[in-house]
Amino acid sequence: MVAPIYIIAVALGLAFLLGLLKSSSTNLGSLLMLAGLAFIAFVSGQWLYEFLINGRATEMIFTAGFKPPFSINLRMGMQEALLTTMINAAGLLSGLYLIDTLKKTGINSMTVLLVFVMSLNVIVMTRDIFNLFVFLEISSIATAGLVLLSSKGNAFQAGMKYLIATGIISGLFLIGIIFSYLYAGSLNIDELNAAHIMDIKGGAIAIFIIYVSVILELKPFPANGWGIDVYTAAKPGFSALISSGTATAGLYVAYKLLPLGGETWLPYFTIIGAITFIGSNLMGTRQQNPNRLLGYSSISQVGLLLMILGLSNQLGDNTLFIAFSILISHYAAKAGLFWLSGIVKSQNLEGWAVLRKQPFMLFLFGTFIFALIGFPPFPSFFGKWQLIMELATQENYLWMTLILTGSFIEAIYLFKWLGFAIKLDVPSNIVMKFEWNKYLPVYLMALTLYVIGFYVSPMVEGGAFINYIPLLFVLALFALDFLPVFVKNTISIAGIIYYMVDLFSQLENDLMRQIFAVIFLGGAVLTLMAGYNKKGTRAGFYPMALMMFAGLTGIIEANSMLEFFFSWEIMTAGSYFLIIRGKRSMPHGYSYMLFSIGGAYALLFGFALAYASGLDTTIAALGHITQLTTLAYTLLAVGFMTKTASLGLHIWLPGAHGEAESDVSPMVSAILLKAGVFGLMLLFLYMGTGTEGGDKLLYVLGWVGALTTLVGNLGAVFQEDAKRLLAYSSIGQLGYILFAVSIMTQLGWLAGFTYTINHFMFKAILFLVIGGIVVKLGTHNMYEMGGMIKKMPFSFIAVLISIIVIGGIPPLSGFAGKWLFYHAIIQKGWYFQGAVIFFAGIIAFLYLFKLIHSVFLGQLKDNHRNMKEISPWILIPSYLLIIGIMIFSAFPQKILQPIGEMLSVYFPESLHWEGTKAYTSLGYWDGTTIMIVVMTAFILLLGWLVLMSKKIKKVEQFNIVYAAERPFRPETTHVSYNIYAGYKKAVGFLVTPVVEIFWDSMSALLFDFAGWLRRIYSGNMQNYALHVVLFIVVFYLIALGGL
Amino acid sequence: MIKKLLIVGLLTGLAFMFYGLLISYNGNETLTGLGSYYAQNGAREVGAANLVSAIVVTYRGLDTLGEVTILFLAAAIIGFVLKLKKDEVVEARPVRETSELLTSASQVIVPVIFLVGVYIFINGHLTPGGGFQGGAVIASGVLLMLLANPTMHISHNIVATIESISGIAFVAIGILGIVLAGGFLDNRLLPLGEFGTLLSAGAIPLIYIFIGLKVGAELSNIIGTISYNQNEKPN
Amino acid sequence: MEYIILISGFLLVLIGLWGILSQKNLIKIILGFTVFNTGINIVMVTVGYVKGKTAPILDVISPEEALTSIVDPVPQALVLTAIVIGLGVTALMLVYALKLYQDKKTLDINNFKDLKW
Amino acid sequence: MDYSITKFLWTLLGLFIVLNWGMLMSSTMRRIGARVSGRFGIPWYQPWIDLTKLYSLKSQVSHGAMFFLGPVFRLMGGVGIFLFLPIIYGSDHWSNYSFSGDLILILYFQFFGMLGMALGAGEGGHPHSAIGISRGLSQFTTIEVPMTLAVISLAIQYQTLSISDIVAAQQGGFTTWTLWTNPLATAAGMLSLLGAFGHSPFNLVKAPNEIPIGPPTEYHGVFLGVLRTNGAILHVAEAALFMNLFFGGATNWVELIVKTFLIYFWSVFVGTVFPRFRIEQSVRWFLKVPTIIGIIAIIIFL
Amino acid sequence: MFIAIAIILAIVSIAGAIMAIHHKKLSVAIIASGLVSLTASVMFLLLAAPDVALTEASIGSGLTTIIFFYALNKIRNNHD
Repeated sequence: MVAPIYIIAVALGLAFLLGLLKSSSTNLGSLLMLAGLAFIAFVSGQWLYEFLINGRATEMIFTAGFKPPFSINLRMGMQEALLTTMINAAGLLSGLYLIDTLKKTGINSMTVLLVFVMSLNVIVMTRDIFNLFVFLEISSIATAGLVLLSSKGNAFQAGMKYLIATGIISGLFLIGIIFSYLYAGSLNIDELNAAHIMDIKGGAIAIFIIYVSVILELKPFPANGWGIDVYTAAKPGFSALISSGTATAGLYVAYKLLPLGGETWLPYFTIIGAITFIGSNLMGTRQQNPNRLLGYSSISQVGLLLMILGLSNQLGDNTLFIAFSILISHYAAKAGLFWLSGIVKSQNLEGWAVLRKQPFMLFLFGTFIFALIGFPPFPSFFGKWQLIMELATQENYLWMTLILTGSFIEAIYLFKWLGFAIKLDVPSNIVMKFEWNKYLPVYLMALTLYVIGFYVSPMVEGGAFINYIPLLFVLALFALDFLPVFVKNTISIAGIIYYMVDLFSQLENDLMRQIFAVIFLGGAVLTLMAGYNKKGTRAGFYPMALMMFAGLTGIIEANSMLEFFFSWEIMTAGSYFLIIRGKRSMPHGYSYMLFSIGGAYALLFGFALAYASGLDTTIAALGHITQLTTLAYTLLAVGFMTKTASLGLHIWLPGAHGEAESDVSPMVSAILLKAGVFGLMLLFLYMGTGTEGGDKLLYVLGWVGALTTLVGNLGAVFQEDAKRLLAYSSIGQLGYILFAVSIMTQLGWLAGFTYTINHFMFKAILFLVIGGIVVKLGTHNMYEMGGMIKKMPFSFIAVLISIIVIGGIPPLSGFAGKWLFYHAIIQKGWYFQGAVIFFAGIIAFLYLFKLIHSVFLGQLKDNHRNMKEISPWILIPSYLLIIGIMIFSAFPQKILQPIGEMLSVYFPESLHWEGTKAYTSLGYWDGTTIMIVVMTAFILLLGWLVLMSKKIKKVEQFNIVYAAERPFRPETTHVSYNIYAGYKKAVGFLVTPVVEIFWDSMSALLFDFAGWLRRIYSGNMQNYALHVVLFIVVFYLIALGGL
Repeated sequence: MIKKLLIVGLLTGLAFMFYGLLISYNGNETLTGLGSYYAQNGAREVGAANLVSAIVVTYRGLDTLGEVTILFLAAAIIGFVLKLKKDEVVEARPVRETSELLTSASQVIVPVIFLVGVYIFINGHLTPGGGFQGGAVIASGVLLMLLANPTMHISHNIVATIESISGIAFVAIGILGIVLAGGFLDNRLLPLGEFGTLLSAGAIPLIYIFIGLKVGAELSNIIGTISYNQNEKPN
Repeated sequence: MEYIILISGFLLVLIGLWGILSQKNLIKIILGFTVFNTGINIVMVTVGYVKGKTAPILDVISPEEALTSIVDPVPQALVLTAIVIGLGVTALMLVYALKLYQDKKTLDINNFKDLKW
Repeated sequence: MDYSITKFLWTLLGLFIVLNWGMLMSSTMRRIGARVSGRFGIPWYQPWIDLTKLYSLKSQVSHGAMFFLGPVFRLMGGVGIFLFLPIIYGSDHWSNYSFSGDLILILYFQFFGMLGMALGAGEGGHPHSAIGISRGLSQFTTIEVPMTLAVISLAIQYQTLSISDIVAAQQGGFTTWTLWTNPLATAAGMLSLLGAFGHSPFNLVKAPNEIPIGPPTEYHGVFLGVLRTNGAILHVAEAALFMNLFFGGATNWVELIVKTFLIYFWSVFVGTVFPRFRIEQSVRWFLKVPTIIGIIAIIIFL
Repeated sequence: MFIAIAIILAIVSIAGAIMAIHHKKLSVAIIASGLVSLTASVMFLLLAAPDVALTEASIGSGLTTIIFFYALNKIRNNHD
């Protein structure tokens, strides 16, 4: 065991030794520096190992051989070992990363770096407040010096700003130290903490000064312009170290000093943390420079951690876990991002598209972004989960709201950035050169995130049961990404089928989950089959698709809320990547992600309230929410409704589904939307009826569902883009489902299930086929198509059957839904909603006709004369689904009766079966008979016509009577563009994009506010110093003004 | 103007805070806390007559090491800052001829100044003064040399070598403290000797020598770097 | 006496801050810092002062006598460190100011706003 | 559930009666219309002549499979409504196949023929087909709104959606008809009927003058014969549906003939009085007057 | 006696500080700030802190002032 004191001794000794070297021997110097950094990393790592594995007791280091408080002592415990290991690892990697720059600037800069890292170690370890001051000064000076590694002219300005601000802060810190010494008679932090000098006025002020200095060192918003500029001006390699190292150490200082003032000071930490978290994130939304953006993001994360420290008395034993998991995510992700920034070398966010040249780096970039936002499986996910749960237990809703709001704002700019990287044109002027010393640190940080995430997950209640097997499969596909499509497709399908079989054995007696398992995994197999017609490797598609399916599976399997939320987020991440693959998908993927995250936070809030109600982590906790019951249910419903794209939350869907790739659209439409349905169903089952708030909520949701249907269907009517039309149609269909489920009777739920199953089948067919046609014809615009029935008869039949189902026309299964629906409505007494829904249902015919007519009927276009039928790989799954529709249509009772029995556990029976005939108190319906009658009659009538027909003459395309002359150009005779102009005149006001306008103005408001606010960052260093003083005075007047 | 008013307002706020500190300060009647411990035990434990030195070098030796490091850092940073953009053309004034008197006087006085500096840091454990003060005095000697001969180029190598070696020695003594005595920078690795004599207080004089040398070298280095740059001739 | 010195120390701190916050010339701002630091040093030493006692330099080892005769050595030790640190920072600031001056040929603080927002 | 041959034959007979009555009714209406405007009009047997002529025409032009299937779908739509409607109350023979489903089934089966026709005409490739269909669909969406409201009102009133039960509830004399017990629903329903029959003022869809060509021209010969057949059946079936819902149903064929004639006459009568609406006018009109009446019809039952 | 000295020192130091900040000539301002340090070092003597006094005198008023002058000089050089 190497004693921790050698961290200081060796680092300083080496630093002094470096001064002996000739200024030309930079190679030797850099070797020595790296050796020094490696050594201190080794020492701290070895202590961490001791504590983790051998459970060693905390070690105290007494300098000069005297016991504290008479001499300075250092502490090496679990926490210190962990943090110093983090700092030293970042230091070592930064040193490696910066090696070329350091060699260029000379040995002095190496010395400074070495001393800097050492000082951070001491800041963490020391238990003496003046010693803390000295080493804080060292780190400040070293920071101001290392900024200059950047050859940019503004580095001096940044350094100067930093020196001025920290000069003021440290001066005041001294006053605080000396007065706390006066009253406590000690400089030892532990003794100071025990001294309770808060009661003396001077002591209270001394504590205030110490606190304000420590907080200011953390660069709280808005007194942090000097810190931001350092992030911006410094070499990214060094910014990484400030962000991961300095922030870590600074936070630990705050943590060490927490007991100094006792609980009365905690709220101030929380408030300042919250302001910093939200304010800095707001600033982040307006940044174009990646380094500055990362700077704001870093500070915001520190704000969040400060908040957590301030809440430590409420979080109890969990504080450290929460803080650590968020800290480590921030640490690794921010370091990784800064290092990446140094590799990309772009001064604006758009330039990051160059990452696409190296997909693996893009993957890492995504990893860091997701880790920062708090997606699974990264540690911050578990930290945030636990944080929100604990806060809810303490009924601390304000902080929960602020934390989630801040996180959301952070997502706004981080995902914009990620979107740029994924979608924008690769800039030609930026070259990414492979340098192992720059790439390796990035790899390691990403690896850290995964490993730590896996490691911390069992520490959260319920986290031990998270099923990582599907994720491992996803990972395997990442590794196999170089293989051709055919192989990967087969592997994926085989894997899913295997898992489905396995899953079914676990889901016995749970019909609801079985149904969704079929939709999710069966749907996965069918939609993946369409992938066989793709060529090449289709890089990145399979891992993402499978990630989405893994998430979906997880939702079904989940027993605890944590598992559910974990899978929910995995699904969101996977689907985001799938959606954004489309050619013009960037804005749509972005809005999808923002709505998803907003929804996820609503869910999180709801889960937290459920957890707080009974400290129950299972999903069943949703059944007995006693804290803010109505709000909890509303939030959960809203969370799920973002996925079902209900009115108000639907604006992401048309673009996201419309612009996605041809086989992604069916995945995200037919399958993914059902995740929201599943969630809503779970929620409503646990919620039950009869609770006052719940019933009101259901009533509102009923209306929302009805209006969603109306808006969705109307929106579809006026589309000229085939896929968008289908997307709007999905909104409408999901509105039906929401409405049906909200009815909360057996009939309503049966209708809901019928719609769910139907929508799954027909929307998969439609998106597959229409998607295939769109690709084949090279246009989304329906008015540029036409006459495809001759070229693609199989597609036509598939689409025809689908639209009959959508329309609810007997005898196909769509009618089953309609029938159940109206009976449910009338039994429930929701007449007007029913009328709206019915109206919407007829409107559906408008778009259905438009779709099939514009694409398949009318005049064939000249440039499409040589078109062939779409790929059999698209038609096969479509026809398999048609078989499904036919079975469901002919034997609805076979499927609906078991569902009804399952539902009768939860609801009073309102439907009974006699053979194939269903009865309600209002009427009856016999799907099988209808099928027989209609089919018989149809065949007879067809026979009648065939019998009566004489010689039928086939005519040429233009053989129509058209104003006494025959037209020759198909364009003039294919009436398809804006065919519902008259209708638009009459009811078009209903499709005014009110919701879009609302969200647009919300975001404009946010950006304008951020733009206004950021004017405080005037760039004038004196103003920044003024901010610091202002911060102190305002804080003082608030905290102690009355004293 | 508004800004000035704001500043005045803020300073008033700070004054308000200081006023709070002031009114709760009653002046110390007796020695309490840490101070009383050092007063009672410092001399016995460490063996230095000058308790400030005892604290600076031994009890709070780590601070002192940090402090030396800060100067070292400052020197290093100034070193590489002024090295940056070396090719920049600096218009220097023609160097004024120094008077004969100053030149010859400096040749006499500088060694004396150095001696005084050394005296101050060697006796740091007995009398007021110590490594920093002595170092500062040595630096002023260097300064005088520079004044006497502005074109003189202080040999970076010599200064840096002194600086580094004394720094390393400082750390090495600290480590020896762990090996031979109670902990890092423990002065008792050498016998405490007879109280009040030059060779007492264990390793304090030794440490102070290195601190003095180091501080002197660092300060000289800073001054030298700045002045060297100043006198750089355009070429 | 110590009150007067303490007050003047605090006043120096405030004057120094006034200089830092109000002056436009970088050199003046740095001068403000030295005044500010001097004020802090005065405050610190004053806090360690014990009425009517002498410097913490002992003639003989005599715990009882030492206890009653000397002022608190700890703040003095701290100030020693602080002074040296202050010098380091001041020197560094001056060099930065020099560099800024070379860059823009001005010392006016309002001219160094390349980084903002 | 009776799938026997006898049942089938009885239904076929009913269909035959309805077809002939439908043709007679249409010629009568046209005569009345002609008389009102001072013309002589067609002979009452004109539809039979037309139909015979159409079915025996030798020339037949097809644009493709869907074009061919369109009329079949259309006829199936009309026949289907008849099949699922208990046409004579209390009669086993004439209840057809109404045991398959209730009122909801009939409401939705209306779309069957419409859709088929639309698709068939669409394949014809004639631009006016698309225009006509788009107008028809547009208008249809709003026609159905008052109809739905009326049906909901009835469902609340009678607590059933079974047509037989609705008719049963109206037995007991003239005053127990829905017309009197729920006049608002009846009003809404009858206004909706105007649109459904597509007479003036809601006949822009067929637009006999502005669009003289289109589906009726593209479809000729046997196809047109099938369409005409359907027209006759559909008119009677629709009228019979309204009769069942609002006017006490019919217990025998005579009652049926009288009531359906009056219902049909109502639509023609209105048509001769009002000028034709443009499409957005009719859409707006249906969303105003009849819809409000329908809403009130529900409110009074809440 | 001590009080009188303290008052004088306080007045001098504050006057010096104000001059250091407000005097138009930089060289005078630098000297004034050196004066502040010097008075401070006398105050330290009064406060029974000879070590600090020595340090303040040599470093605060001595070296710091000189470094300022060097910097100033350099700026002037640049200025020409």
